[in-house]
Amino acid sequence: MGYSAFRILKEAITGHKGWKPVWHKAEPLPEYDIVIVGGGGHGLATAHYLASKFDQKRIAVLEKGWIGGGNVGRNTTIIRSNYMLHENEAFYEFSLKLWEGLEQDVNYNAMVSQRGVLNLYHTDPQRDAYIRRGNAMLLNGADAQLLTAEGVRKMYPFLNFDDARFPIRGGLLQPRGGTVRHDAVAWGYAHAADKRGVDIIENCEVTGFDIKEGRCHGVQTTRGRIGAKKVGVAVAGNSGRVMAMAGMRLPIESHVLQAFVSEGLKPLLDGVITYGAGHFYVSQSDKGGLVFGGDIDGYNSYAQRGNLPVVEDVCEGGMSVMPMIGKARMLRMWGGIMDMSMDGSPIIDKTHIDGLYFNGGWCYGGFKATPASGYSFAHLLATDSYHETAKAYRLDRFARGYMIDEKGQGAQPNLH
Amino acid sequence: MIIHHPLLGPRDASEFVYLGDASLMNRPNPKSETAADDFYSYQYLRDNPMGEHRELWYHEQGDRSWLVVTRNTLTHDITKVELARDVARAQK
Amino acid sequence: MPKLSPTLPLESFSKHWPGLTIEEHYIGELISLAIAREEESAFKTAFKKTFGKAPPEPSQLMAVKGGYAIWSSLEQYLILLEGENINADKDIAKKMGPSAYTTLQSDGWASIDIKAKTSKSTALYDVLERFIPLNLRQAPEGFTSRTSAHHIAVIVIKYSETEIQLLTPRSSAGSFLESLIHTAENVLS
Amino acid sequence: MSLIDTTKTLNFTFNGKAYQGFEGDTLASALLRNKVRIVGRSFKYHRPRGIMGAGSEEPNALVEIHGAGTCEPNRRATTIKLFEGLDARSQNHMGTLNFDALAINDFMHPFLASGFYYKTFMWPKAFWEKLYEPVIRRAAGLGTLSKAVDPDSYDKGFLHCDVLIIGAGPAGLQSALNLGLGGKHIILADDDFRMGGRLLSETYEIDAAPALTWVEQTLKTLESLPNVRLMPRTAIYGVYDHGIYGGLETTTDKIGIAKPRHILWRIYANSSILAAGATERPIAFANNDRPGVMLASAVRSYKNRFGIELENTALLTNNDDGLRTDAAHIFDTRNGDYVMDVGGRKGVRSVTLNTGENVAANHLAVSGGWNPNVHLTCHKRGRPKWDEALSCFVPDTHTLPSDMSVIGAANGKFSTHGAFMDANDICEKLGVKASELPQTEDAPVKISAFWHVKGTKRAWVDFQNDVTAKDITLAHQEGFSSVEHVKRYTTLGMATDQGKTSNVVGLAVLADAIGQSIPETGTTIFRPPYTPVPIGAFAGTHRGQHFKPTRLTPSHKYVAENSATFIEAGYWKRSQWLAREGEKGWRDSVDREVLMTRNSVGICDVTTLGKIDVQGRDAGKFLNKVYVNTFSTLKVGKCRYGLMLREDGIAMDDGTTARLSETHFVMTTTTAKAGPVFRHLEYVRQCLYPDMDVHLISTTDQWAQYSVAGPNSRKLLEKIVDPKFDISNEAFPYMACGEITICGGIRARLFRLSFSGELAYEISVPARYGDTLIREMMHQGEAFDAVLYGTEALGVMRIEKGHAAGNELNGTTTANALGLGGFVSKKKDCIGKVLSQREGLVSEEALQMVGFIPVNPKDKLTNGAHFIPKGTAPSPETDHGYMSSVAWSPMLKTYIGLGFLKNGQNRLGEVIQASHLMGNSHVDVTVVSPHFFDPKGERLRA
Repeated sequence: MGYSAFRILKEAITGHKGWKPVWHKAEPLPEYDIVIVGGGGHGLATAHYLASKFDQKRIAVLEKGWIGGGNVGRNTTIIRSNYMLHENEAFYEFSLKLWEGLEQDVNYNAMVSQRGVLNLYHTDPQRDAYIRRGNAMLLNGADAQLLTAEGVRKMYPFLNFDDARFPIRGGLLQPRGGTVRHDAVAWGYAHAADKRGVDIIENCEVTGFDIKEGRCHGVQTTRGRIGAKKVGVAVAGNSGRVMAMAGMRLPIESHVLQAFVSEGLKPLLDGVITYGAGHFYVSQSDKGGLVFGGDIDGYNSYAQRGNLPVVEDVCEGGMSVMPMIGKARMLRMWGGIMDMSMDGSPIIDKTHIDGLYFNGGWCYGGFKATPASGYSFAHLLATDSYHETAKAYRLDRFARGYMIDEKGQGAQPNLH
Repeated sequence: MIIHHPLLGPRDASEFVYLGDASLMNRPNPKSETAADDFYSYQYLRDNPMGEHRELWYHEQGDRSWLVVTRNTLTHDITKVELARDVARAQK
Repeated sequence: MPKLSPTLPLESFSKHWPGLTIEEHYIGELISLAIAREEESAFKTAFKKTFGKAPPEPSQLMAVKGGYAIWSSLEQYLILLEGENINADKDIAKKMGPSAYTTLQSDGWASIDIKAKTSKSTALYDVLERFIPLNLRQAPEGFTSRTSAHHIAVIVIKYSETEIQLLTPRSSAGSFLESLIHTAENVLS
Repeated sequence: MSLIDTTKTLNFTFNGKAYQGFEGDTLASALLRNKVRIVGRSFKYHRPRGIMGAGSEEPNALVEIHGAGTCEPNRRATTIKLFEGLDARSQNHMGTLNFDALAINDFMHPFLASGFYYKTFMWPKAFWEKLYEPVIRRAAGLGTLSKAVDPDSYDKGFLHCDVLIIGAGPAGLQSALNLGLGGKHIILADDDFRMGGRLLSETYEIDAAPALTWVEQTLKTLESLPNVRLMPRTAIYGVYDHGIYGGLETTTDKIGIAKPRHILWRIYANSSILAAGATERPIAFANNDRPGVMLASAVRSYKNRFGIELENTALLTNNDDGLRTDAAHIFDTRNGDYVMDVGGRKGVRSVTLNTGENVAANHLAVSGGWNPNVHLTCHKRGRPKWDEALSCFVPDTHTLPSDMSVIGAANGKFSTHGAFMDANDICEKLGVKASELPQTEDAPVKISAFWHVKGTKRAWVDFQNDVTAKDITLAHQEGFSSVEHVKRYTTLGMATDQGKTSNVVGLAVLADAIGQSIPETGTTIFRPPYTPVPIGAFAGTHRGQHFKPTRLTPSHKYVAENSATFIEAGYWKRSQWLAREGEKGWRDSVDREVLMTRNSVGICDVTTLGKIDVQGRDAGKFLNKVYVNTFSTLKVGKCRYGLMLREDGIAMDDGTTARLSETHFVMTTTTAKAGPVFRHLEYVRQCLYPDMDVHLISTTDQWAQYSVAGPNSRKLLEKIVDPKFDISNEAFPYMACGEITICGGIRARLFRLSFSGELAYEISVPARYGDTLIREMMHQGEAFDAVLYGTEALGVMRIEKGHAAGNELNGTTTANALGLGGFVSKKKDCIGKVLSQREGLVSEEALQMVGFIPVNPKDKLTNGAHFIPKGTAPSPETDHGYMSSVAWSPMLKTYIGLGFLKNGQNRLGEVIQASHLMGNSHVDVTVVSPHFFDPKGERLRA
């Protein structure tokens, strides 16, 4: 019997004895058909879709720590599909549609809440860039509206319209954008994959690949060798370290992105707001905390913690765009390891080593991509062909000159 | 973070701007036959190590010098700071 | 015949508190000198001839003939000359010869003087510790350095325990002064 | 010496009811003195909450402070220093504090076990956003954030010291004394408004006198030392890299005062001593959350520090320290006594023991042992280790930051003597002679761990987030067995007290459920900040107009006098247009500015463009490396347009460079790219070609520069330029430059440059003359009806000429795309040359810049529209490019646009659809050359 209100009633009456583990602690088998390296959102989603949409069997997900301990547990929970380039927008709109059906697909409430994402603009060039982006969104079947300053004021009257160094001149709104309870995404996919026989193996760190004559036959781990016909690596910030074990250098740098949450507050902010003249974006969680962030620290780091200048820069942006926020108190700061790519867009591709596939380069946009990344990586692993919406995410695009550069910042990861 | 500038002593890292891996100092020879591949890996591929990393910082709010900083990307400990110009001249 | 007249960046601003004065300081002329490649010794002798001393070390203000000299960057110095002379850089260039490249910078900077009444009053450092990230309280006399304050570039010169000069780019000098006065009000009033 | 001044009464209100306290009271002590028992409601079950602690560990007494038309939520009553007129109110209840409608959740608790919301609310799908979530969100949160602008001011500061001592209890004071007398520059910070730490709340003696006497003397000595800085009410909230610490000073709790409420200190310390003491922990037993159940140390604090006798107190303890508490009844777990239940919904009335005995009591003091405050040792991923004998986590020297040492209770040395010993040891290590050891108590730690009484009723672990022992065991049952999983699934330790009283007890309950020891189960680590920090404090003065600095052009005052409308260009303010009497909209002003300039003469301030002095024997060679075209061949007295690429072959910036002498070039960059280009040039100079003789210095602010454009521009300038300089077309042709003098010998520079496409010059003078020059030129220009024109008119004219600007140089366009392929020198290498030849950048299908004119001249063009071939439905596959710049051309009486079209150069004359789907407008446009106006450039060569 799945999770539902009736199940809660039944268990409540019988003293909660009937609840089973959300996912089982599997022991590693010597051999699988497909091994996914990385028990974060993307790895678990890949396993779920491999089993549920591509009818694959004998799948294992290897996680070096505890599932959901990486970026899926450390982000600011925003989902949206408001990209300018078709190579991205098609993929992220596909992801948003998967989000909309997630609870029913995995029978776990990740609280997908679509209350709108509003990108503020402050100059004519910014407005024009958002018009170009909004039109690209509509071309891909997403929803987009251009609001004037008055339109923004109606939605969020507490924004700074009177005393702004960079006045709010309007905003691009995606009503279907919103937030999702991030932890529940990892647990939900784990729960559904587990139900279809996927082995979820925690505390099992990959320490090397078994590669002979250009083909990958499995991995070495802290819990012994595990054979596999195909190995899919989805380890986000650790991409560089893991693929180095296969002798590969990637167009990726690992950077720290800090995120912040305030003490719990009565509801005052419905959707997600991003500030166009400073590094600040914010939403309010269902528990009442303001979840906000800004830019990456800017230097390579695996430390999962950042430094003060960014904290102050984010709060300066927050105070400038919504001056009521001064009295909210910051409760917790943490950091994730962002796999920043050379054009700000991801890579979902085979490698020159047969049987070894790579998924990474998500910068700080990985959370919203979780379902589509899982689905298209499963498609590639199962069929050896690219999913329609992810065909541009090739590893060799940089050599061929087909960069997918939303911000136009070029080959400098910390500017994306 | 604090970077010990060779000539100016300890300075808050917020005076600096980070570029990336110091391998960017080794610009390939544009005339070699393998120039296209050399420039591709020079511009796009990175070691991206977890551990010691030689990287380029620019002292924008100070003396506008470029520095090669040897820093651990896990602990952030900085073990060496050199003037990029001196490193570049030594490499020539 | 049309006539032009110069204006000061901060229009001779001046404000006084019991223990402290903040006022615009007429900067005189600022010239940037750069050493031509591989002509360090020629430059040093020309510098000694022109200013009476060898070029200064980093972070150390040096009094020279006609004003002061500061090390500003690798192979670059900033000369502060008293008096007004729109062609000061050309005159210096003639004296220094081919070993130096000169650039007129007087109009690029505004200068603000902060003076404490007595060395006992801590007002000077109580204000600056809320404005400049450097350790000016324990810095020696003659200490100079470039950093940023409130997102604006600033060259700090500690002339004495009771007088500190701040040089800041002309275009944002008004913004800089406003922030400095606001901080001083917070600390002193 | 009493810590409360009973001669100074302070009036305050709580939920509108008037009370009185004394100077030296906290809101909590004042409420207890006035016998107020219920102060708040818990987050999930909305059960009544009373004061439990006496410091920042307080999980329950969260109030709102109201004042100056706004309110401050989630303030701990235990850390509010009472002030006259304080208006405090309880929060998080629907209805009154005593009759909270949401208390119904307490009766529904069987259905609200932790994580229940993950397992329901999934059917029917639409109900989540329509019904379930709105109900959950309305009930969520704690205090109310006023939507009014925060009236308080905040400031920031920077401090430097040899040693930062964190915590001014016995250990902190003693090490400050040693180091201070030893001449070290030290800072002693404590988050309480009085220094003394535990000594303020206990009845210890030091050197045979009350401990407070020693505290008083020590503080007097420290205040006399210039190298010591005492910082009360300053919480060290974070430890960052390389000896940087974050401190938050609170000047007052009163809202809306003139001076800053908080100062955010960035402290640079060569080393730090953590002497932050310890926090007592509770024990989990049934209904242990009733108002009146308190930490034993807090009961002693309210008695010894604030002089409040809590009547009829019972004590539950598992250690000797708890026994210091005066109590009518004592239950010691080591003797087998423990509490099974607590009676009294709105406050403790009775206690039920395991013997079944029922004891009447109004307060229950609980001591489950002490947790050293190791939080700051974890901020750089340090992990504390379990000490079985002390039954607590202590700092692990292996994972401590190298420049931090921990002493006193924070290091597990719980006696006052132990604290003094630690302080003296550390000072010796720091090379300072320790002063002689004061005589004081050295009570050993006698404790036997007792965490949790198992039973059917709920036993609270996290009092604020309502996490009970059952929630933790259920989480384990559902497979959440790692500490991090339990925290996220149950929200243990994620409330505003950050788990100070709940983390270790929760870990013990989890360890018991798994059947492992505590160290095997895991360690709890802490993230900054140690205590919550107002976001306003992190912003300091950078808000409103002071968010970023403002850069003004030399002509700012003058154009403001001429009613300029300003636009932001980076940090600069530039005039966008300058309206005149009777002009209704901005289009009227802009059309006039364009027509007057094209027909006579217009003046525009272009100072904001980046100006870089490039000097040296190898300056020409250097410019060859950064520009696609060649500059070493440029003659002295000439300018040349240059296109700069990034190493990936994409256009980075463009601008003209003038050669003033053999070794002196002046480069111009766009306003937005001035900083990045200078940084890039220094990288190329220092890191790639360190042997070149070339030197760079920014001169943007040094020179005021004005564009004087239009057929009469030469006539106007001839009134300004000193006669000995011939600026006729023959003597000073297009792209000439030179040093001249104006207005009787004033030094200046002149360039024959034209962005507008008109006959135009750019004249620059040292910025001191900037204001007076534009006034003089406009005065001389009256004869020609000279106009001031802004960025909007400049935009129209450059689009009419087909010049690429910021919208086109958007970081994704190549030289070919911009129609500048011809500029790229074939002979020499430059930054970006090799990678610009990649397949994707030179393919036929690549985007190329072309011009667009609406087929119907009345149609309006929209920037950001996408080009869709006629007769095909708009889709990603049929998207052939986008519009990048649009303007109404007063010269051609139609809208004109620049944009990028696949294979654009070969599609001139084609009619295509410009689709602005968001505005559902689809305009037919003809693809034309981007050079709409004076394509051969006859005007600028006049």
